[in-house]
Amino acid sequence: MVGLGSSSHEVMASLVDVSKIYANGSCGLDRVNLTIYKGDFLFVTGASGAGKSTLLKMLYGAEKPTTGTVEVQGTIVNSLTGAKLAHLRRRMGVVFQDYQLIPKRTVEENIAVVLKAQGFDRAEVRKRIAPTLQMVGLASKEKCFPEELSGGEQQRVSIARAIVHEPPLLLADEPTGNLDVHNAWMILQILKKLNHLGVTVVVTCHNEQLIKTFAKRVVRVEAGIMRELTPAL
Amino acid sequence: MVGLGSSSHEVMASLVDVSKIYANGSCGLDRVNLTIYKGDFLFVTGASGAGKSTLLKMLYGAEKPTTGTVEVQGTIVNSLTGAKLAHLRRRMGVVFQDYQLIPKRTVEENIAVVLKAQGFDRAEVRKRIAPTLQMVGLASKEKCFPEELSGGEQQRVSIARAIVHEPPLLLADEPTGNLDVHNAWMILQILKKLNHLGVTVVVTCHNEQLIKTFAKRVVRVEAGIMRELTPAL
Amino acid sequence: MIRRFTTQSDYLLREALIGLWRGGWMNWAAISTLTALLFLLGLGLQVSTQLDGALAKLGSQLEISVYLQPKVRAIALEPKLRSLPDVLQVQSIPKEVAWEALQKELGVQGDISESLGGNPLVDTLRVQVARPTVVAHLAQQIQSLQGVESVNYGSEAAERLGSLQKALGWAALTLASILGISTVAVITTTIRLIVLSRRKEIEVLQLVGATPLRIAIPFVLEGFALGLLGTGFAWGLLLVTGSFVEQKRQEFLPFLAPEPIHLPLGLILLGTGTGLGVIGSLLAVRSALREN
Amino acid sequence: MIRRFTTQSDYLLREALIGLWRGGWMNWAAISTLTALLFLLGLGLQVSTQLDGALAKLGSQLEISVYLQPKVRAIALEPKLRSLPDVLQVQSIPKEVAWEALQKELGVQGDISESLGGNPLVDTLRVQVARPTVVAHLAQQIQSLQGVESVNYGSEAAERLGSLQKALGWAALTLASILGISTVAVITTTIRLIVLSRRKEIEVLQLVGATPLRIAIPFVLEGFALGLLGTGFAWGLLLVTGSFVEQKRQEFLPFLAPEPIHLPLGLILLGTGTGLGVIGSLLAVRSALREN
Ligand SMILES: Nc1ncnc2c1ncn2[C@@H]1O[C@H](COP(=O)(O)OP(=O)(O)OP(=O)(O)O)[C@@H](O)[C@H]1O
Ligand SMILES: Nc1ncnc2c1ncn2[C@@H]1O[C@H](COP(=O)(O)OP(=O)(O)OP(=O)(O)O)[C@@H](O)[C@H]1O
Ligand SMILES: [Mg+2]
Ligand SMILES: [Mg+2]
Repeated sequence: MVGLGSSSHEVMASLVDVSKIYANGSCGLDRVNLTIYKGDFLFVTGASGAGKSTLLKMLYGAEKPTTGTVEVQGTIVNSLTGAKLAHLRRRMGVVFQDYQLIPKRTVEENIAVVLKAQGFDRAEVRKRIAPTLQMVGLASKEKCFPEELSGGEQQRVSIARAIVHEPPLLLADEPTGNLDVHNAWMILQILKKLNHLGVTVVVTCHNEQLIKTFAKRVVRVEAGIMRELTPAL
Repeated sequence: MVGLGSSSHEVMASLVDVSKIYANGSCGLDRVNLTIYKGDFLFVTGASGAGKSTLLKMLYGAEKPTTGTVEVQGTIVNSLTGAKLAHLRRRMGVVFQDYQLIPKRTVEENIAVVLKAQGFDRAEVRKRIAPTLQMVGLASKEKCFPEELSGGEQQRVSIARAIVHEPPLLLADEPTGNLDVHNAWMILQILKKLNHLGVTVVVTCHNEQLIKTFAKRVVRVEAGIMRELTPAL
Repeated sequence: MIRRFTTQSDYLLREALIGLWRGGWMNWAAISTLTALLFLLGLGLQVSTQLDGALAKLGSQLEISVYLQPKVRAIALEPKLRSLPDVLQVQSIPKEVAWEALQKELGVQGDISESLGGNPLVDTLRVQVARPTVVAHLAQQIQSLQGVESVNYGSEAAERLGSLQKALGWAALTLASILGISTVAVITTTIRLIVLSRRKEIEVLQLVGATPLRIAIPFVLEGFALGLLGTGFAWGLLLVTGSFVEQKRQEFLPFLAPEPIHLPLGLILLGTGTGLGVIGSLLAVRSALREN
Repeated sequence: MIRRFTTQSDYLLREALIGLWRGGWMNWAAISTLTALLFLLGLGLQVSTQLDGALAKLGSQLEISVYLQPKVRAIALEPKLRSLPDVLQVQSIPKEVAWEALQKELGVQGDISESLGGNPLVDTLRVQVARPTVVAHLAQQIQSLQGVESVNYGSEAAERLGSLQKALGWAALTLASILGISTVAVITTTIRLIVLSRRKEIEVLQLVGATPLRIAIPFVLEGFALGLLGTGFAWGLLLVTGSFVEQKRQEFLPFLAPEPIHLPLGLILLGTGTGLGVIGSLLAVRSALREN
């Protein structure tokens, strides 16, 4: 890994000529080319429905590209399924736009599933959860069920789950959509710190203020077509 | 109704000494007093988990106050259930923070349920849906299912459903959380126009920019305690 | 008002249909379990009436032989026996006839009664009884009549058939109640699960101001339709099985007259099926309405 | 590696238990339907063996009377008859014995055979048959033997019992297959619905990098546990019903020896229950994994 917090020219992920047409004919992405380098802190902006989430879904393999090639951490994601896809996903953390929390499990358990899936033992799991919850300001909510949390609190649980296993690649889809300015700032500080520690971070975000403050690299998606706003360094 | 777009001194809704302690001991609201006048355009701000959604839930009767009285459009909401609560809800529109769309119904059907529940006939229903979807910029998505929409598009469906029956009271919980600046601006323009037509609007919002631009009256909730920022006129 | 009513009924019916249509495999699950259980129920009822009929028939071929005292003539007792309850038919056999038959059987030429000091036999009567369960009792009654020397009713066979019938009655009752209970359990569960899978819909409808009644009606209609379909399939299966069994019967038990599958059975199944569908839906939707 | 394995088994077991615990009424629905159906299955099997036994017993009391030609002696044919298949016992009745009995019955004093020109009767044999189904065939076989004048085997009764047994065999087979099919349908449906209610969990687990196998195992364990519990309850119910039926039997059918509920039946139910639980879970979880 090259110097903390700075992009190297090692490739973390790349999309080559990727298009995505959904089954109902909607266009998600239109011939997108993007290279994400190790250590990048990349912001993706664009109007609602432009294709930002689709871009991230390509990277974590939730949708398959209609054409083109998606490569992440040296693996072609296109046709990955089952155990292989699972193993790739363990090497990334994802904050989902709709949180994706398990309804009947407590906050603690929701975060633990990631660690358990990766084979951490119980002591290690316990050791990691408390500080992570602390970090996102939810120390007192560990025994709550998702439906007992406010929108922003649920969002922060999703963030905690994405970073608890210290993945080398972090994908965050609107991680601050339901957060007040103070909390949003705090979360982005955390992401920035992770980036400094060598984690590659991709964030979709609407908030111009936050982008201005934190972005090192920004791309904009417009109706599926991608444009680089800040050139990669 | 007194002059378009200006608050009268007729009361639309009021909370008197309302506290809400949830079953697990969390404090949602702490002795809140608030009077909402007809024609108000009220913004509610506050940190994540402060109690904004709880305040709105009191107004549409999704949660009962632990102590105090909630009155909306001349009806005490506290102990309202069944058909009576349903009739009250028909006289308001609510944008839910988590959208609350019906998964297996198309956008069109999701919006139609409100009208059908109120006994509009089929021609009337059809006549109203298209212009409302047009208004929120989703004219082409009427046959889509919610899971085929982006986060922001779902949010706009929820907004369309809240305004389609032209309710005299509109409650919107973070209606722009997943929207880009342009769309957020557009939505708030719509709310403002409705307010001008005499609709009382209560919006929770984090975005300082938007609040500065649109607010006529702002209250802030902090850990359940409410404070008036802009005095009611 | 009337306009409003027709608009609403239109919506409610449509919603029920859409619900059925979109329910997909969940509906098939409900219909198929309902079918299976109603079929079993119907089968149980049918088999029990069938067995009842068959046993009654076997029983009706049973008879009591009544041996009279030496000087008493059969003709004298015949009317009395005929008047007893559950007696189907009475046949007198004068001792002369019996003696002739015996002699023929033994291959005796000429009349040997003289060498025996007269006809050694007595008059007998054959009494046909309606139901096997009463044979023993009736025999006892006849035994106590004046002029009767002894009775013989193949006691073992008659009793066995009678108690077999009773036992089968018990078994049928037990089976029917178990099946009934499982049907209720399965159908409530299934409909509850259908409601569960549409809980979000119920929640949203409540939030946008639909009254509980309005939310419940399409589900109840759906439950009714599921019950109807389940009953229909079960009835069809029963008819098919019936004709198959009838075929087997002709092969194995040709002496039993068939007991046709009759309409009352269909009505029982229809009532059970649709009743369960409607009640199941009501309970399920009510609990879902409460939860939100 | 071993450490990893024990950690994972620990998690998987715990998750299965938590799943069971949190599943609540859904589990009870699954267990109760499984119980009901396994109970019916067990009952069906038990009743069919019971009836088989009972009929065999009734049948074994059947016998063929063999009347020999005037000059042929019973003793001569006895070994031949004994050697035939399905023959349980053979009893010779010399004509002298029969004649004496007849004379006694008719109340004749002294020997009248002289006046008849000798004993008019023939030697007879009574052949006890093992199974009612073979009586007719055996009788035919005996009829064709040399020295046999005629046979008599109460043909109707024997045939009826035999065909009743065959028919009951058919009915049992049909019922068992219907019950089997409904059990499979209900259990797959129920487990599929359990999985459905936890679809979000499966989806999330997939999204955070759990392998399909790891996701499936707790569900399969749960299915196994449900099957186990269902079987246990069904077995208990069967024992209770068994003792109840036994009581009724002593009341109504005291001549039938009881056929005790035996372990193989339990093993059949156990296999069916747990097998269905596991297979149902596997299929359900696999389809859920596919969908996401
Ligand atoms: N599963 C799907 N099936 C069909 N169309 C889809 C699906 N998911 C997304 N789309 C469509 O693809 C386009 C891009 O969606 P995407 O979710 O990527 O937007 P987005 O940029 O994330 O928007 P937002 O900011 O509102 O979340 C939208 O027009 C959307 O309607
Ligand atoms: N159903 C519930 N049961 C228990 N506690 C709850 C429940 N709903 C909310 N709370 C708690 O009450 C407090 C206020 O929640 P509320 O949803 O009103 O916050 P909010 O201001 O809307 O926050 P956000 O901006 O994140 O949506 C929070 O601490 C939350 O954890
Ligand atoms: Mg998105
Ligand atoms: Mg909120």
